[in-house]
Amino acid sequence: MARSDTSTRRRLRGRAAERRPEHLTERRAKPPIIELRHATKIFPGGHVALERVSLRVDRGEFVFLVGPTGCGKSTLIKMLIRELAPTEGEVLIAGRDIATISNKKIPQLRRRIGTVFQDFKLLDSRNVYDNVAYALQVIGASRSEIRSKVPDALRLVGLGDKINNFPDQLSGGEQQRLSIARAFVNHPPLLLADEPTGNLDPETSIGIMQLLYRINRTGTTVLVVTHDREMVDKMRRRVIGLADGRVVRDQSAGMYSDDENTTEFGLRLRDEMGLEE
Amino acid sequence: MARSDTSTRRRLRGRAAERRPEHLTERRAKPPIIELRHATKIFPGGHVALERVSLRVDRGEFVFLVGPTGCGKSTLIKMLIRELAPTEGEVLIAGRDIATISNKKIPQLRRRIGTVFQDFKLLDSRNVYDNVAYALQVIGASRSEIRSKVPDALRLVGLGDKINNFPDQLSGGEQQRLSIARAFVNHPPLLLADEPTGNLDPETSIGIMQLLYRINRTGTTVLVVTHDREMVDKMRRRVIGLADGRVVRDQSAGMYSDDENTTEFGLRLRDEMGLEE
Amino acid sequence: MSRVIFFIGEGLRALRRGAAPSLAAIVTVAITILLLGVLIPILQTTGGKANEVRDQVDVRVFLYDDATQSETDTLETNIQQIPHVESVDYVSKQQALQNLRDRLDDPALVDQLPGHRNPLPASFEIQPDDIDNLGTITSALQPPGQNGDPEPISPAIEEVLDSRDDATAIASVSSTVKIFMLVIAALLITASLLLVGNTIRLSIYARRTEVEVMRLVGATNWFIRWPFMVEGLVCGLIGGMVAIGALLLGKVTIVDPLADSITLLSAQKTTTIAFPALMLILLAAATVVSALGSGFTLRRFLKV
Amino acid sequence: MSRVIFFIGEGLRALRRGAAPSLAAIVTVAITILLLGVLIPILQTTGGKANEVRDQVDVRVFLYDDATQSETDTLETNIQQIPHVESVDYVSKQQALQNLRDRLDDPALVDQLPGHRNPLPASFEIQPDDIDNLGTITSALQPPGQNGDPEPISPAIEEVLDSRDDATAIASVSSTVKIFMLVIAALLITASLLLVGNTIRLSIYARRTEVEVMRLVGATNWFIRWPFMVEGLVCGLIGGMVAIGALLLGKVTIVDPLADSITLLSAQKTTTIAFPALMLILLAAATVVSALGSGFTLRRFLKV
Ligand SMILES: Nc1ncnc2c1ncn2[C@@H]1O[C@H](COP(=O)(O)OP(=O)(O)OP(=O)(O)O)[C@@H](O)[C@H]1O
Ligand SMILES: Nc1ncnc2c1ncn2[C@@H]1O[C@H](COP(=O)(O)OP(=O)(O)OP(=O)(O)O)[C@@H](O)[C@H]1O
Ligand SMILES: [Mg+2]
Ligand SMILES: [Mg+2]
Repeated sequence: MARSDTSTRRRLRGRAAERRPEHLTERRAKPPIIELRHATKIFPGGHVALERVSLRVDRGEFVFLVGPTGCGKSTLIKMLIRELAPTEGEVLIAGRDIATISNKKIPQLRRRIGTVFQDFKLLDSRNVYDNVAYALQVIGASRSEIRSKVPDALRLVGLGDKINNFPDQLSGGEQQRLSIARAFVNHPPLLLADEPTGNLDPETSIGIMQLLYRINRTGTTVLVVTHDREMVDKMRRRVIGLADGRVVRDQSAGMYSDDENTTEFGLRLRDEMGLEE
Repeated sequence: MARSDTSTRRRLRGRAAERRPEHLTERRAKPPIIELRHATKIFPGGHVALERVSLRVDRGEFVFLVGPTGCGKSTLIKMLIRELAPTEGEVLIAGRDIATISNKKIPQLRRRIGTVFQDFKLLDSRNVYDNVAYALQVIGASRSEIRSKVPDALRLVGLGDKINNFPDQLSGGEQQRLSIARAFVNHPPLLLADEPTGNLDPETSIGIMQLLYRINRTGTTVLVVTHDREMVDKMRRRVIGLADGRVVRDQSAGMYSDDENTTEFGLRLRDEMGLEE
Repeated sequence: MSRVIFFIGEGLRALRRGAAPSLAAIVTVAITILLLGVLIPILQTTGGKANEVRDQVDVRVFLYDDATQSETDTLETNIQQIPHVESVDYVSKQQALQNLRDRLDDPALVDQLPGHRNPLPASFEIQPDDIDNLGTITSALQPPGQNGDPEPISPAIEEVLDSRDDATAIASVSSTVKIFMLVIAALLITASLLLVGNTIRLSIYARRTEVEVMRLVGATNWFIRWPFMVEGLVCGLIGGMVAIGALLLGKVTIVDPLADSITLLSAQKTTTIAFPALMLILLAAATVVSALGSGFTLRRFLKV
Repeated sequence: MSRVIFFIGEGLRALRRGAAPSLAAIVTVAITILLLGVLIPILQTTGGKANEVRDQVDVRVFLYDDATQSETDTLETNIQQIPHVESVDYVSKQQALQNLRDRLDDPALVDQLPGHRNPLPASFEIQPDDIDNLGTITSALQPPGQNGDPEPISPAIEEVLDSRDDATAIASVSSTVKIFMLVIAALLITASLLLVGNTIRLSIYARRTEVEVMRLVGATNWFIRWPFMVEGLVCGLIGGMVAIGALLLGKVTIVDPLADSITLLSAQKTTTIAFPALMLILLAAATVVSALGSGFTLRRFLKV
């Protein structure tokens, strides 16, 4: 995976260093990047997927969202990009109630949020390269920008040699990583990942978590839905627990050093999860 | 999950008791239910997904297939139901080279193999009930049989109250369980499950594993692809490891008592994985 | 039996949900049937006209105005005995004038023949059994006399005229018109088949993943195909009925009121198929084509 | 600019892969254009015939066979001075016979007027400026005399005849034929639009999940729409060109050789659009309709 690609990693770390002060000092001054106020989602048919959920996620945070199957995690993610509208309550992104955004401006919102969908949502008629490139094309990136960023992103998720495969020529895990690459390629300020490691083996999962951690250290807020309890335990980041559509746990699990760098982080994870590097 | 449904469980266990002797005594006399002989799969484009894989799985076994992402696990599964044909070598099911089966007879083969697909492969225009019913309809089951078996299967995977939802109205985990219910509803002698717990929380995963174990105890051969190393370690069943398209490990992890019943099995798993019942 | 019910239920599933693919199939069937229902009768009428022209090839025996009744009667009997004569019609002077009047766009022209003199002679119109036997009949009416010139077989005969020269021209025109109409009809029917087939193909393509899944869970090809064929059949039936409803409406509200004033429309020849029969044929065709089309197209997606 | 290149590249993507939806669109466009290209000229010719009939409404002044040249000349001058007269044509006896011959299906009938007597009178054909002024002209030619009966303005006049009675009938027939042709043309064009729209709709439906994904990763509606419109445009262009190629082939190999023998085909009136112009119009229509159709249909799938 990314281990071989030291140049990109150095570049990312450099950025992080530049931005760090701003995001640390101003964090509390700005509105939270995600805020839910008593958000409720009742599906046609009457099923209550979310019930008066209130939560805040600040800029630069790394948050896990956990909970049993069918408890409403994906519904919450979908509400954040307005794929679904809340039946009641408000969803605010960067302080703005997204229900007030006009339909024409919704693409702008979505471009600033990278999303890893649980079912990947790849473009079947495009190959791996073009799938990732599309996320840059929609924001009007230049050809040269696309040519430099896309291969980088693909190398980071370990798909550097699958550039010409179409989605139906990829394994489940490869599709998942493609979806991840597309989500972060345009450096969005907010990254939502719905079970990004469900189809990955533990070693690759750690690589992906390490990547998400590194992205987080560049200032990006990261929200990860996962069932991987071990990973959640070991990463020592904030955990929001849902059950039956309600928030049942929200703990900013302490004792983690904010300045642990990505390599140290990866080593610790591998060590604690009993994987030899 | 299934815990509440004692009657079904008793029924299943009863069957297991009846069949047990036959399948224990005759196991070695019959040809292995799965046999690969130097099976190689090279995709158009030149990627070698499987390279001279040879393995045997006997009737009644419970086997895990593990390996890093993209190592060829799903390709192997697809070859067993002849969704893909091997480029070289042979794939035998119950002693018969499936390359010799005529196209018209392939459905017969597939009906006797229950498959949980990694991408679920649900019928989008049918609701939960009809998706499961379809697997019975193709084998020509009577309406009354369908009416009795389908709700049972759905209850066993915990979807008893989602009968009228369409696949796009289900959470990821629910879709996965629907796929599982469809795979075993017609009691096939061979069950292939490609990452059946990738989208499930640990508690539900154990429930599903418990279900697979119970199905195995009725005489069904079960092959499970998984990334859940913890589960593999704890279940103490045979593990076949793939890496880069080759078998790198095949250990019939000893020390498991063949007669552990399903409840004991579940309790032990929960206990060892640190989940309170 | 319960199989049959199952297949029918399955076939109606997409329709019950109002799924786009079945609606598209219905629309295409309805439109093509509507077009065929409008254009085929028009082509038939035109083709009928061409046939009429072909029927007009005959031998005419013009009589002197002073021919006696007995001369005329004898002549008729003689003519009837000539081989290859299919029918003989006596056309009186009045009848001849009336015919001329009928065949002119502007009948007033005939009425205005000044002084109402009738310049047209009486005649026999002889239909040959085949257009090629015109010559034989003509020679039988005027066998060569002693000096080699043709001699009429009766003194009542002023002149014998066959349309032999025109015959070839008319025969070729009428057959080109008919070929032309047949080409257009063939084009229409081919086009309809292609359009319906195309839509069916696309409508199954839109559901190819479902078909693939069915194969993978062990459905046989026919098990998958029957419901699609039932659906195709029902779509064809609905589309056909919609079209025929529109056609009947159009016939009653537009064509029938006009039929009196336009001869083209009222000239329903025996060669043209009756309207109800045509509708039935179209409905049956729509149903069969879309059912078979569905079954046939599916083959491509049943390879998994 | 690089945007435009991107959209064009994207639009051609499906075509390059030979994807079923674009092929289906091409087939439908090709077939409908082919049908229109065959049927519109036929409708135009028929409509032209109806116009011809309408032009035939006139006033005829029949002259005595013994009218002198000077009488005739004076009369012609007088007629030209009558209000509402658009044109006057002198038709001699020979001309009248020739006309009759031309208007009969079977010209031989006229040749056989026995003894080659010409029973038809010479006449003036007067075209009114409007079909409604027939009466005025007739009265001007025959003002009521002392006893109240109409008195012809010249001794050469045997009879004055206007087609006033027929006029209404002809006017109504010719306009019904034209309305009928217009109805069929409208039906054809509507049907073509529906067929193409239907196919486009289904072809986008087959790719609705892709459109949905594009929306979800932040593509604006126009960003999604442009490539589809380019694809529609190219499909329309290809389909149109295929059809026009087939039409040209058909024209050269089938219609042109027949044109000599069938007057219907050679009777290209000034009112009918020339063949190349029609082809261009059809091609443009195909292109525009499928491009706009694609853009328009997409709306339904851009709601996510
Ligand atoms: N369109 C819908 N209509 C009705 N019910 C729905 C719909 N979508 C989701 N649901 C229900 O809402 C509940 C929450 O779904 P959601 O996808 O948010 O679960 P989840 O927490 O993501 O679960 P998983 O871990 O299995 O992905 C589920 O019980 C699901 O059945
Ligand atoms: N149709 C195809 N054409 C080319 N390459 C393919 C095709 N299908 C799969 N592959 C490649 O074959 C390899 C094995 O794929 P497979 O789906 O078997 O992996 P897997 O072991 O199931 O992985 P995962 O755990 O991620 O699901 C992958 O590298 C994949 O890219
Ligand atoms: Mg989910
Ligand atoms: Mg796989």
